Amino acid sequence: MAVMNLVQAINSALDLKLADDKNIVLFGEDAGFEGGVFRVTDGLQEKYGEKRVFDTPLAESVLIGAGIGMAVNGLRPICEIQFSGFMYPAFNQIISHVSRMRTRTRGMFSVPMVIRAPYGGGIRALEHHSESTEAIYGHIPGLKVVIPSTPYDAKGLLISAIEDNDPVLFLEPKKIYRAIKQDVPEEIYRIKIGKASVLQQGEQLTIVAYGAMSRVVQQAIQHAKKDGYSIELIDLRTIYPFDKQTIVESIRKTGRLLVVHEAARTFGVAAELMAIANEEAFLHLEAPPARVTGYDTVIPLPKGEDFYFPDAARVYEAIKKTIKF
Amino acid sequence: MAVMNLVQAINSALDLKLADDKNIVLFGEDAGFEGGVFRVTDGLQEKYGEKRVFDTPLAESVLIGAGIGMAVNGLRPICEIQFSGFMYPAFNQIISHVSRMRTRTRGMFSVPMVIRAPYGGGIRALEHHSESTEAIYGHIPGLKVVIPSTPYDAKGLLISAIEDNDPVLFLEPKKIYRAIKQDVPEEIYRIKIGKASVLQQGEQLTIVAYGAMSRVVQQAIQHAKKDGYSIELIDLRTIYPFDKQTIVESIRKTGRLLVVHEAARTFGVAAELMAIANEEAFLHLEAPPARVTGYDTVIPLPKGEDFYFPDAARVYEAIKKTIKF
Amino acid sequence: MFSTFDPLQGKRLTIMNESGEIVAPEWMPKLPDDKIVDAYKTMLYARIGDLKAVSYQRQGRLYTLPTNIGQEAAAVGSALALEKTDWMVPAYRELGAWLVKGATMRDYFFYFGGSEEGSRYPDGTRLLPVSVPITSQLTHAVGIGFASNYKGEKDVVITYFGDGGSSQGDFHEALNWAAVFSCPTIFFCNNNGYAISLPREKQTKSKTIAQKAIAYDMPGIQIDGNDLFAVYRATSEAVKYARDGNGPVLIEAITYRLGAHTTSDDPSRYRSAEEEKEWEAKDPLLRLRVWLEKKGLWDDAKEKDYSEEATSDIESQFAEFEQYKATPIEDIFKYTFEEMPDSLKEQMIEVRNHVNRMGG
Amino acid sequence: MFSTFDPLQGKRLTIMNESGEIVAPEWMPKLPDDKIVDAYKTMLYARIGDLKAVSYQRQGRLYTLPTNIGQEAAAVGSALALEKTDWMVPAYRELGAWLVKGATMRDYFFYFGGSEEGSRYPDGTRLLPVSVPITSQLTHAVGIGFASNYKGEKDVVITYFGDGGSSQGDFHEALNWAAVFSCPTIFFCNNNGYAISLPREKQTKSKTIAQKAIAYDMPGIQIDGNDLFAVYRATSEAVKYARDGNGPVLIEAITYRLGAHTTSDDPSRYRSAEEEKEWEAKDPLLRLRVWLEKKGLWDDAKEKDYSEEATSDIESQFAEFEQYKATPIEDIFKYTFEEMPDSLKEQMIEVRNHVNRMGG
Ligand SMILES: Cc1ncc(C[n+]2csc(CCOP(=O)(O)OP(=O)(O)O)c2C)c(N)n1
Ligand SMILES: Cc1ncc(C[n+]2csc(CCOP(=O)(O)OP(=O)(O)O)c2C)c(N)n1
Ligand SMILES: [Mg+2]
Ligand SMILES: [Mg+2]
Repeated sequence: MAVMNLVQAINSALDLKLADDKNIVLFGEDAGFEGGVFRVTDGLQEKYGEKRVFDTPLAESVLIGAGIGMAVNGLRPICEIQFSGFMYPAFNQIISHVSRMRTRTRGMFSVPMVIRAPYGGGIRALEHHSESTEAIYGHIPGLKVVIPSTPYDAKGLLISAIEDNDPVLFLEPKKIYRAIKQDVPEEIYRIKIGKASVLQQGEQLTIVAYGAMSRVVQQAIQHAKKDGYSIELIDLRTIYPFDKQTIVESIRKTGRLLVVHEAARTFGVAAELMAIANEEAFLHLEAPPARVTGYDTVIPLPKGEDFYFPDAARVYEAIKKTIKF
Repeated sequence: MAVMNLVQAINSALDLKLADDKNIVLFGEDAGFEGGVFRVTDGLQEKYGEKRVFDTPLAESVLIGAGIGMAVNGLRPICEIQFSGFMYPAFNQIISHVSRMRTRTRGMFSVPMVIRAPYGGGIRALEHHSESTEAIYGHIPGLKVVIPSTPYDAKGLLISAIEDNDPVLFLEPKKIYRAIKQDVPEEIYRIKIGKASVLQQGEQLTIVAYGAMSRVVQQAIQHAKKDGYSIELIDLRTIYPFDKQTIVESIRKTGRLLVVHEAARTFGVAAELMAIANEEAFLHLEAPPARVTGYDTVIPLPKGEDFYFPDAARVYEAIKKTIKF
Repeated sequence: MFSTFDPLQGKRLTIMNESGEIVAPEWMPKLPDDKIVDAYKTMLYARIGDLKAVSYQRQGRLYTLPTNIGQEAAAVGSALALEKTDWMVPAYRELGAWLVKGATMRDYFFYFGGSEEGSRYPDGTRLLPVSVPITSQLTHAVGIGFASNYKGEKDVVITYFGDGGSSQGDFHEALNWAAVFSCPTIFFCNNNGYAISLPREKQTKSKTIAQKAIAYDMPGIQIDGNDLFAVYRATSEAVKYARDGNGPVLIEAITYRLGAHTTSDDPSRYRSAEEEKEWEAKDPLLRLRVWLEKKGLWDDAKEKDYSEEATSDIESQFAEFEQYKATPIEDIFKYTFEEMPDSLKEQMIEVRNHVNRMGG
Repeated sequence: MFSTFDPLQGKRLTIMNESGEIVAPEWMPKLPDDKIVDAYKTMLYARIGDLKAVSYQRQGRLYTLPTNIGQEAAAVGSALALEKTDWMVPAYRELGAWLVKGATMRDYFFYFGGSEEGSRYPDGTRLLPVSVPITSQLTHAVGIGFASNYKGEKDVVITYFGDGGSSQGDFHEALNWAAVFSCPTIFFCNNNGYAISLPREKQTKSKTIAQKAIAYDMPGIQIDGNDLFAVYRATSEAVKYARDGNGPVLIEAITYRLGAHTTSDDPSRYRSAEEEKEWEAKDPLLRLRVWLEKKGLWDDAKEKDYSEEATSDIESQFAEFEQYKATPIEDIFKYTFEEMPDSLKEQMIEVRNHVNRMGG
């Protein structure tokens, strides 16, 4: 065990897997020599050489597209996109090829690729540096989407993602890159993609959150506890394929659902989970499934972002409203 | 009045607006000389000249990106993307610029652009020619998304889209391009973006559909009527910003909601409408809001597509299930 | 060779002219006669296959498909320059090349007949499936080449695209990457003069597509794409160049599709009958046949025999395809991921139940 | 000029060398002395503004921002070649150019201080906002030029990007479009040797970025980007060329950022102190100052006076910015569309109510 933050845990996963499988290559803009703008890949080029850990020209479409070719020809590419807001130039490659190669060729070719990118807001960043468009990727058949919220989960999920024979989009909540420290095993371990984690047990309300919002919700819950509320918190961990069973069981128990995400509201992840609550637990519902989210506006620059991203107070309001319904 | 199919109605809207406003330019791959691969822009280059109606090189990102520049410099571009499945190379331009220019510049610059593209499946087409990813675009703040389902609506909505000072993605259900004929006024008229249309009044169930699915649902409803069911059918027309009020009022009346779309299920449009039903009409719900949709797989090639796209029988099953709940 | 045929100087490699005469003997590839006869046979086979496919499509037995007629020399000649372990990353209009690489008309019929089975080529074919989003496949070819270098293997990659495809951003990104990382990738442009209706002159302002190689400091050459010998020779040089570790090459083959863009297209809307006539005279099969006949390697009887043999072979493959009625429901779901997640299992059961209810 | 300085032959335009000597008098632009003094002042102003911004950022009073130091000649010289009605489409590292075009340090502070107000330039500035997604803005410049042609106006457009940006697909698509439609667009590449940590040599294999123009049959020229005269002259020629209806031009200005990529970056990780030293000697301000002093147009006293004047002007603009505490809630919503849809109205009220409840 070692105390690690999210950056260190991710670095450790990459390090161990690079050591483990010589077909793994890791690349991205400034991901090699520089070790990434967030230093997530720090030291890896030094350790594994420029052949396996390298910088690419500034061109995201070929970054992912070349990764597809590498995968087809036997490598296991880990592609870093510097910020998730810069993944869009590669969108065609992701939706048209990364996610379809296996189906298209009836399993002849697959794309065991991990696309890593820091995502989400709250760090007082420049425009396009706070994006949270996981619902878009979750809607793409053939793509798995994972968002860890703790160092422990990050490492275990990333190792699973790297070992997965299908493409996994691994979105790293950059706001909490260094915010949480945790005891994390130094060796390889795995967390199953598609399994949520129940962070707190409770009776009156099920909250589902992920990424940086997990912490925000935890703060709100602490507050709510003092007021005597009993809340179950599920960290989603995998956006697609998400863990319907765990969520539905919890809703059946608590009768209430609140989903929290920082992404824009309409057509966001929360809507789907609310729909699932209806389809699978309608008769158990004691209050309307609810959501606390970002708004349907462009994410404001720093002087406005505090109004945009859900905070503990907003979550707490929603907790009360849903429980008191 | 003249009898028009969808293609003719769209052509008529383009024709009238080109005549009306000399700042309008129309362009796309094969959209000029050839009149489009579906002949939607037939005759327009002949009538308005190569300067205003023209072909572009095969490059969607600059097709949209150049449109942004034109808009900023006073033109009103109508961009045709040959199939909605080929819009993805322009995704970065759409999500990063088209939809953000007004907010970014606090209204100094805006992008009064229409992006037209045939979308949807059911025409036994090649790969990537059956895409239905409207939920992805609907999730982009700053972008309006419109899908007509009749010639009359298509013309009125397209004219509104062209006159809108904000970007509108106008998705044309290609399966019904020539399937429906209708009396359509020959002159300019407008249908408000953001207003749904109630195609049928009913008491027991609200169905929301759009695009080619509106017809499929109508078939199912005819069947259901014979069995004595009373169903209200709302054609959504605008995906974003959608007409919450009309939908919610209807659900409050009928107590039941069924959403039908051909796009993949998870994180699709239906989820959002189901969420809205919860948020706005929870106490009126007599059955769980439900959906009939495409599946979370790549859209199959023609030999498999009949299993994928909702048909009247599937809708009818869902009608019965929801009403009998 | 690449320095001799400088595209900026208007140079283009032609070895055999339209009349089947060898006009540049110094570049004539050293191909044994039987290989050349085989090449001609493959071109003829591809042509018959293409015409058959178009006619099946007209009968409603296949769906929309692109036509290949007129581009057989570029397809077959380039593919013949590869070794079996080399890779091929196609666009959608290189039937002759796929056949050389190991795909069959059966695959072709399945694919354009609407079944993904058509992209599951025989094991180890090292042929990627059709890529519909224009030019996106070039990046895959770069990655395959990268992996080949990485593993210390000597396999090269060829990838195809059209004149229209040269305008896409992926063209630029792929060529740049390939050059930066010295990927053994041959970018083979089938410049057939049109992107659907858009003539080449309106696609890009540069006089050649070959000269775009200069932007990446890689060799670029323009060749007569209807001359099997020029195609074979230039591609062989490029293959050798790439295999020797020198990096990528861009080849622009000047050719023409004698047919429509796809079976949904009517080329008479955008090009003249005279132009088509002109190009019919440049038919790649015609000129090779003249050459073969002069050498005594081919004659009318052989043409007739082989055409019949090819036709019946193709017909029997089509018959095999026509047994296939619909995609099994399971197949729609099971290749989405290696392991089917619960959500897909549930959806699959939903479809099955529905079909069962309908008595399907 | 463009044919004289053929990038393939390794030609590069320098008019004034690092010692402030005119080495190519035949290309010396005919600029009146006072204009040159003004240009120097603007460069100095931009430098002081940049250094101020960086120091405010260090104090936590601004957010992450790119540095401009070292690139002032390229920015100011190119912008000075424009008329007032011409358009400018920036990337994010051309402070000097924006100032010439009509933006202010106040705008700069607002933008990098976290408010969209910083992109609302004075009316009619014809300056587009900062474009963060690399190279995407080139396509906008093409469209602006297209519209200019369409309307029969004579305005040209300049757009900026970096050496790194030249690898993006949008570079290719934009240049190709501009050439095909003869858009009056000047593509100005600030080749500062690095894309964050990636050195130019690893970005692309071509010896120059200028030569990439050949792919589009447009003129391409490499110039000394730290030489105000070369920058001004080359851009003026390009502006004239474009304004005369000849279409686009690509300019590659060789320069260097003496500072970090952004305030979050540490360049010592990826480049040597010697290299930085070398480039400090090539400082665009230094050499112009030497030239001005030799001509008796500038001296220490003037430097001091103007620096003080600029500093206090910049400080007062910063003070104005610092009055701005937070974005009004309404502003977050109201510019999403021309008319606010109900959904946004509801959400706006939700935020307001929440803030009110919190007593904010
Ligand atoms: C990204 C993308 N945009 C548009 C299309 C539609 N489309 C299919 S083929 C074609 C023309 C291609 O021309 P070219 O590259 O010259 O190849 P050719 O068909 O002539 O072989 C177009 C526009 C597509 N398949 N993909
Ligand atoms: C599409 C995209 N990818 C990545 C980034 C992150 N990024 C910001 S600046 C930069 C380097 C740009 O280098 P260059 O074009 O040479 O310009 P310079 O910063 O040197 O002026 C990168 C990779 C981005 N902003 N946009
Ligand atoms: Mg072509
Ligand atoms: Mg740079």
